[in-house]
Amino acid sequence: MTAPEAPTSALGAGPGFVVQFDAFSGPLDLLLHLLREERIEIAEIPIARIADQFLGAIHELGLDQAADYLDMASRLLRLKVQMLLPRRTEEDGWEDPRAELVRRLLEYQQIREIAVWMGRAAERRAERFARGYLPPLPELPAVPLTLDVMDMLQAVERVIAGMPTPVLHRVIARPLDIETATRRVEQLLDEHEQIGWLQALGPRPTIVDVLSTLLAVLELARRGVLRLVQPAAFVPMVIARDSARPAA
Amino acid sequence: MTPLAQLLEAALFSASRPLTPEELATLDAEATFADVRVALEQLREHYDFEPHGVELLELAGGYQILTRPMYAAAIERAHFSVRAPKLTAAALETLAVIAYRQPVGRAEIEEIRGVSAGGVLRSLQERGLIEVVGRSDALGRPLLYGTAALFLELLGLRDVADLPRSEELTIALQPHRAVPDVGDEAAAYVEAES
Amino acid sequence: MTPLAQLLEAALFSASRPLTPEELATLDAEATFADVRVALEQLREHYDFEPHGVELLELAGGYQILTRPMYAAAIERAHFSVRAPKLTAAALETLAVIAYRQPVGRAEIEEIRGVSAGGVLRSLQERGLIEVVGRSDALGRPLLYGTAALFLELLGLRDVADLPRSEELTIALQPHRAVPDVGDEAAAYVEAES
Repeated sequence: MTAPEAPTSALGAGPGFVVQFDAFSGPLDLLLHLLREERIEIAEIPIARIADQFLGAIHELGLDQAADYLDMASRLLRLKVQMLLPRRTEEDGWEDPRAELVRRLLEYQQIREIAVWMGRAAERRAERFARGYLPPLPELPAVPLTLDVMDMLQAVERVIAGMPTPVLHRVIARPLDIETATRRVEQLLDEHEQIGWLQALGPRPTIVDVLSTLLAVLELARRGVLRLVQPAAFVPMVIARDSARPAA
Repeated sequence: MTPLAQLLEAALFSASRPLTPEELATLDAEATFADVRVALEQLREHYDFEPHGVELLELAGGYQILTRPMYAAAIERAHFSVRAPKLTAAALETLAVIAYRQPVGRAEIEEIRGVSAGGVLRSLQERGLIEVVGRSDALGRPLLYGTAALFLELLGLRDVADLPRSEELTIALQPHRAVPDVGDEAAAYVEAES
Repeated sequence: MTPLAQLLEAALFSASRPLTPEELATLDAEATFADVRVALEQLREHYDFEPHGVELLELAGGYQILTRPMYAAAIERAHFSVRAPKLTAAALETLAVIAYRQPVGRAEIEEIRGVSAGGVLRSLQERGLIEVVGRSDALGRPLLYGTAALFLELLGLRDVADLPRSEELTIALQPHRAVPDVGDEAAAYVEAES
C-alpha cells in the first residue's frame, strides 16, 4: 500500500481532505480487507462490528469526503439497525438482511480475482516487445480513412439520443372553487363572532383553496356579510361577522 | 523458407500489431488459407528450431512476432524499448467486469465495483481497450461497453475464451446473472424490516 | 544463433531506430565490441543464408532489421503498417451534426452534443473532412462549418442530399430547427428550461 497522497486543496474541500484512492479501489475492497484482517467468512459478516470498523477506517483514511465510501457506510449502518430488529425466526420468508451485501462482496471478490489474473497476463505480455520501427508514412493522405454511411447513421442516432429533450409541462387550468369557500366562511361566521384568516382557509389548504377563500372573503365583504378588520399594523386580519347581520 | 513464409515474415515484421489470417491471405492473391497456415507453421518452427530472439505468437485472433521474454530486462535497461505501463487496479477491475458482462452499462459496472466509473471508462476508451458497442433500452438509453481488439493484445490472449472460466475461479458466480433492479433490492430491505 | 546474437536480434527488432555498435554493447556487460561485431555478422548471415523476409542493414552509423524491398509492394498494398484510422465517436457525431445542419456554427454543435467541440472541429478540419464555409451574422461573427468534398468521397455520395433522411432525423437535425408549431394543443404546454 502506498502512502497517502498530499491533501488535494484544489478540490476546495478544506484541510484534511486526503483521498487515498490508490490504497483501496473502493468501499467493497475496503470491506474485504477488513474481513480478511478478521479472518471472517464473507457469509458470516458481523455487521455491527464491521460497520464500526468501516466507519473508523474511512475516518482514519480521510476518505470521509468520498461519496462512494459514504454510500457504503450508510448501507452498513442501515444493515446494523436491521440486524438489531427482533427476528421471527420460526417464520419462513425471513431473509437475512446481509444477503444482498454478501452477494455483492462475493461478486466483487470474483471480479478482483479476474482482475489479478488479467494483471498477470498483461505483465507477461509486457515482457515481450513488438516491432518498434515504423516506416515513415508515405505522403498524406495515403491511408484511407474508414468511414461509411452506417457509421454516420449510428453517430446521428447517438446525437439524437443524447440531445436534451425539452421538458414539457402540461398546464392544467384548475378552476377556483369560490362557492365552497363562500359556504365554509359563512358557516364559520354562523358559529363564531369572528374568525382568523388561517381558520377561514380550513385544514391543509392548497394554493387553489387560498385563492378561492381570498376571493370569497372579498366578495362577502363587498356584499356586507362580513367585515375585514386589521386591529393593528402587521397583525393578522380578522374576519368578523357584520354586526348588522344577526347570527342564523 | 518458402517465398510465402518470407513474405509473411516481412509483413509480420513490419506490422506493430497482430495480423489476422484473413489479412495475411490478402498479401498473395494466389495463396489459400491453408497455404498461409502452412507457411505460418514453417515460420514458427524456424524461430523455435534454431532459437531466435523473437518468436511467432498467436494472439488477439491473429499472429504477431514478439521478442522473447528472457531479453526484456536487457532491452529495457538499455532504453531501446519500454514495457507497456501497468494498468491500475481500478482499470483492471473495470476491464474484468466489461470482459465478463459485455455489453454492459456504466450503472452495472458501478454497482459491481461500488465506485463511480466515469473517469476509468473514459481513460480505457481513450486507450482503445474498450469501446461503445451500443445503447441499452433502459431509461436514458445509457451506453453499453465491450472490450476492443486491443484488450486481447494487451493481455496477450488469443481469444476471449482464454479468459479464466467461472469454474476455474475460487468464487464461482454466474457470469450473466440478471441484475436485480432497485425495486428488488428495496423489497428485500423492506421485507427484512417487517 | 549464439545467445548474444539472439539478444541483439530482440533488441534490434524492438528498437524504433538504428542502434549503434556502442549501444548494442551496453546490452550485455560481458560482451566486447568484437563479440558484438561477430554476433551481428552471424545475424546478417543467418538472414541471408536461408533467405528471410527481413535483412540486417547497416545505416546511419548503426544497424537495423528491415524488410526486404521485394516485399514492400505487397505489404504496402495490404496496408498493414498502420491501422486504418477510424474516426472517434465524438468526431463522427460532430460530423453528423455538421452534415445535416450545415452551415452550422460551433455554438450550435456544442448545444446539440452537449460538449465542447473545439478539438474535434480542429481535427476534422485538419483531416479535410469539414471546412469553414462562411461567417454567421450573429454576435462575434462566428465561423460556420460545412462538410468538405472528401467527406462525400469517403461516404461514396454524390451530394449531401444523398445522405439518408428519416422522419426522426428530419425532426431532430433539420437544418434550422424551429420552435414546434404553436397550435391549440401546444398552447397548453410550457417549454421549461432543461
